[in-house]
Amino acid sequence: MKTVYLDHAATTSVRDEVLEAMLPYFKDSFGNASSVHSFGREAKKALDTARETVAEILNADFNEIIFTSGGTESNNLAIKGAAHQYKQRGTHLITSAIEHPAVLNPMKELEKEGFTVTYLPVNEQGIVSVEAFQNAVRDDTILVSIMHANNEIGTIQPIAAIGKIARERGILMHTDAVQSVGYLNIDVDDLNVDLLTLSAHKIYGPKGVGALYVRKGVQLVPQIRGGAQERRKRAGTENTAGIVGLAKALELAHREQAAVVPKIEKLRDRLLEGILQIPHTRLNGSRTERLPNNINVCFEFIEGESLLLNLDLKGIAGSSGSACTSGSLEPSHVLLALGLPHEIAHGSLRLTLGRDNTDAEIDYVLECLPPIVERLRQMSPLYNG
Amino acid sequence: MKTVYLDHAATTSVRDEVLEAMLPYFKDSFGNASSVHSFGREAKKALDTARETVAEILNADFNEIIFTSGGTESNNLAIKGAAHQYKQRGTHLITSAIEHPAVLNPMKELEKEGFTVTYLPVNEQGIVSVEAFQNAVRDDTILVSIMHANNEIGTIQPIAAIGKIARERGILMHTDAVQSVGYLNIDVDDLNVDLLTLSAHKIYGPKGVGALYVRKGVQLVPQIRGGAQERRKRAGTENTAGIVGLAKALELAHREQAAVVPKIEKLRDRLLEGILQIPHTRLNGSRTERLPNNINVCFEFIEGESLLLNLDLKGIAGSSGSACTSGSLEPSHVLLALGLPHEIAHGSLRLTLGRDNTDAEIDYVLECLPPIVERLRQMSPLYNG
Amino acid sequence: MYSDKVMDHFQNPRNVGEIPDADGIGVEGNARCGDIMKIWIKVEDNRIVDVKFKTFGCAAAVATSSMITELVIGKTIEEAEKITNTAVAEALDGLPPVKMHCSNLAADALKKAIEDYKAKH
Amino acid sequence: MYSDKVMDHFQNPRNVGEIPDADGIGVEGNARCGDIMKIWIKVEDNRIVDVKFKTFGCAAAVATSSMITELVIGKTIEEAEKITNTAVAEALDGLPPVKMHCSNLAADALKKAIEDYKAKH
Ligand SMILES: Cc1ncc(COP(=O)(O)O)c(C=O)c1O
Ligand SMILES: Cc1ncc(COP(=O)(O)O)c(C=O)c1O
Repeated sequence: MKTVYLDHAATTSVRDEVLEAMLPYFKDSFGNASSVHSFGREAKKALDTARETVAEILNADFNEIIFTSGGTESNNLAIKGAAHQYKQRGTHLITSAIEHPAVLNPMKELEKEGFTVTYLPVNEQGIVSVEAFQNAVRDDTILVSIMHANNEIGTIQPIAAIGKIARERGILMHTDAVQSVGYLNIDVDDLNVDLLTLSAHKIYGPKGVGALYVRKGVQLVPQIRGGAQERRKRAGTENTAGIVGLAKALELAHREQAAVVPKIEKLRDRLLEGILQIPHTRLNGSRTERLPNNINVCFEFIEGESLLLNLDLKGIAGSSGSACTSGSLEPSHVLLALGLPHEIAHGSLRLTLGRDNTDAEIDYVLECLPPIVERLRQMSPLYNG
Repeated sequence: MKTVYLDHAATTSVRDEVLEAMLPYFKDSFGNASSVHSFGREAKKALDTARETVAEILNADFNEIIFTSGGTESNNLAIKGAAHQYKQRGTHLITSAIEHPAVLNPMKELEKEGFTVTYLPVNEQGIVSVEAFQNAVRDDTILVSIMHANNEIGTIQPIAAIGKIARERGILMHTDAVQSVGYLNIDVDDLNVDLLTLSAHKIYGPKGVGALYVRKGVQLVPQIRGGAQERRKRAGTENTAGIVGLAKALELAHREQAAVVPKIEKLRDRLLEGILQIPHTRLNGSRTERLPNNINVCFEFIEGESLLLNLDLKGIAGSSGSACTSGSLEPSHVLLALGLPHEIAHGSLRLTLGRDNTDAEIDYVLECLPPIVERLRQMSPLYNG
Repeated sequence: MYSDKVMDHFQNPRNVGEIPDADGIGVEGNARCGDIMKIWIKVEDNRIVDVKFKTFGCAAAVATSSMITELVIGKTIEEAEKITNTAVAEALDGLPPVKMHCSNLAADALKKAIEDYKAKH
Repeated sequence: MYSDKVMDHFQNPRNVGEIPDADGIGVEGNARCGDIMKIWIKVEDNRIVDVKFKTFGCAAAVATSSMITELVIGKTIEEAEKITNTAVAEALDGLPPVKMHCSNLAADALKKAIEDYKAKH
């Protein structure tokens, strides 16, 4: 069956060039980077090169890059690590209502420990207000974590402006840039951030590997303890192949960004236009302050999982903020934060494009989607069309 | 140059069969296991199969296996997760003086938080005494963590006996089995353990992936928070390829154990005998209660890193408990726990064999090693030979 | 994730629609939670001779809705009242644990339709 | 990890040995810490004409020992006294940060040998 993968925000396939870069580190150069002998030194060199590559792209220093097991761990390390490190200075944290669970759940854990967390709301466009942030800042605020771009609705947050204020107020600034890499500028100086999270598998790298940028001078309480790896900030034998893959994926994403993004954006725009022809359909999140590969719409009167499975039967892979797809009983907290009623939030569809999608695929989706929506609506007790 | 890899306790190369099993999950079946569509379901199925394999080999249930980013994370999750979960019941923990840093450092962190930790000593053979454990147990003891086999000296600990007492006293029992897998029986019921740590890269699997067995009914406070993966015990997009690799590596190690281990042990014995011909050389740790692939000796009057580098120049890869190789100023805590004086501990050499080592390689090492030791001794101000 | 039977009923739901002159109508669930089922029954001589449904919900909700219409047709009111959620789930060769709550919908909606029928007759 | 120069001096250490009729002997470090250097100097007309060492320690310790013997030979006592640890490390094209403490050994041992020489003469 024809398959059309439109779930690049969930994960991507590993690119040939990335896998090729990784392969030597499984069998030939398999040493433990902590070992003194040649096998170990070879692994260490690969780590050093990868770290240099990542640092350069982020406009950071070699020593400011920590490799982790993914975006989730990077967020946990940044947030819990900084909160625990600087709790003498204050116990107030700021984040937004639309963060990924990998930010929200560490925040909730810290609340249980006695920290106070302000969850900034977003406007109906899905954007955090710089002013709201400024008003939320207290004397005991030690850390703010706002994502660079949202994973569900693709909205881009004013990180540089928030970071500037944070710096002036002596507050550490973290951003989860998992979704923006390859699409937006991730220069840590331009963004005014002290901590920045990356994940390889969203940019055609392998799953299970990520990075955390930690600005020089910022201390973090390690979350995983053991050996002296990663400058004692993250213990465990380094995943050499994965780290090499992360660096390669980042390098390619960065190098090709200018060429690939306009192509993706054009396809996305055409797909979005077509979808919005379907009646009772609305775009979630800002039309302009938005990742160029993201579509997130609500089809009234229908439920997301049913829609996804029907699309899946046509070979089309998307995602939904429906409760039924999240393992919880609530629909997406991001859609609710936009002010959408529950029943509409259940009917959301996210389609996220990637570098290999084609015009023909977009045609195919635009051919399949409207009849599916219509059929589900005909089955829906809410629809009187 | 001829190379002889004798550092299998540090890490192993990924076996062909393992890499082959992993490859489909980088590019073709690359989906996110949480996704509803076919790409996601394919990944989920791979995870399920891997989990089933691991569970079966440990004599555990499917739902008792949690995948992590490695042995270090598994240990952190087991120890900090259980301590935090059950701290109302008591705050006393028991471990041994010869644990891996991935156990000792979480323990030290817990001490700072107010837990009390008893570090059981070992006898001069490097074995924890069951009686000493029994005497250390208090009414407020909630968790004991003793490694199955030591990573430096290969000594095998009486886990089943300790676990039996722990169970009678209502104390949770964790064992770090990273080094024993493929060599010893790791049936969790035979071992009487509630928590057991595995790491893939020590058994010809990939780095950056591990597992934790968690007995049914045992709760753990998650250490990495975010999505609902791994039954909410460990968040983060699952490293499908890595997990498939772990399962394959474990399956092969388990299946071939009976055939491969005697072969390795025979080579090890011959190498050990040859090494002990060198004067002023002693074996560290029990000769009998020992992993069949481990040699750990001290050459008096010489320092370990110099020895390692000289061996490395001959293509021979080993490791040492010398301070200079650990990034700390102290020699191995394991060798010191045996009662060795510092100066002797600095002169240790660990050689750990693997499935591909040959008789010819052993000959080569036995040819190279004695003159190196002699040369270093001639340079040593401590030696009056 | 879903059994073949669930997928079959999801893809080809039986008895979708409305019965304009229904003898009983039941609604269960609410849109807030993402699942609503509405069921129409036609009763003759104490026997359910026709049944239709409309469902807003996930594949499990659609499949249980469809399955219960198959189970109920031709049954007496007393027999129909005895259909449990578990029976519906079993008839579908089981549901994923997280979806078990969706199977509550169908039997409960049917009960309400029967109550409605009884109240009117 | 180590520079080529360190590895060269480690593999082919210069001036290993003892001087039986040395004019000064210095020892620095201790076995507990894993590094000991012992150095013998022969002095003629206030000039170091021969030097030998023995070292128990890591590659950095061996290389700094070897290097300092090269640096010191032919120097006057006053010149030799001025050799710093940093100078030894620099002559080796640097040492890894964790190994910098090993380079302290050589210059300190040399100083002790010179003191010993001075005390005796
Ligand atoms: C915004 C964002 N943050 C964090 C993560 C977590 O990253 P990982 O899956 O590598 O743990 C994701 C994706 O899952 C994400 O989209
Ligand atoms: C006994 C033991 N425990 C834990 C670990 C840590 O495992 P990993 O390197 O997968 O984090 C190792 C090896 O490094 C080990 O030998």
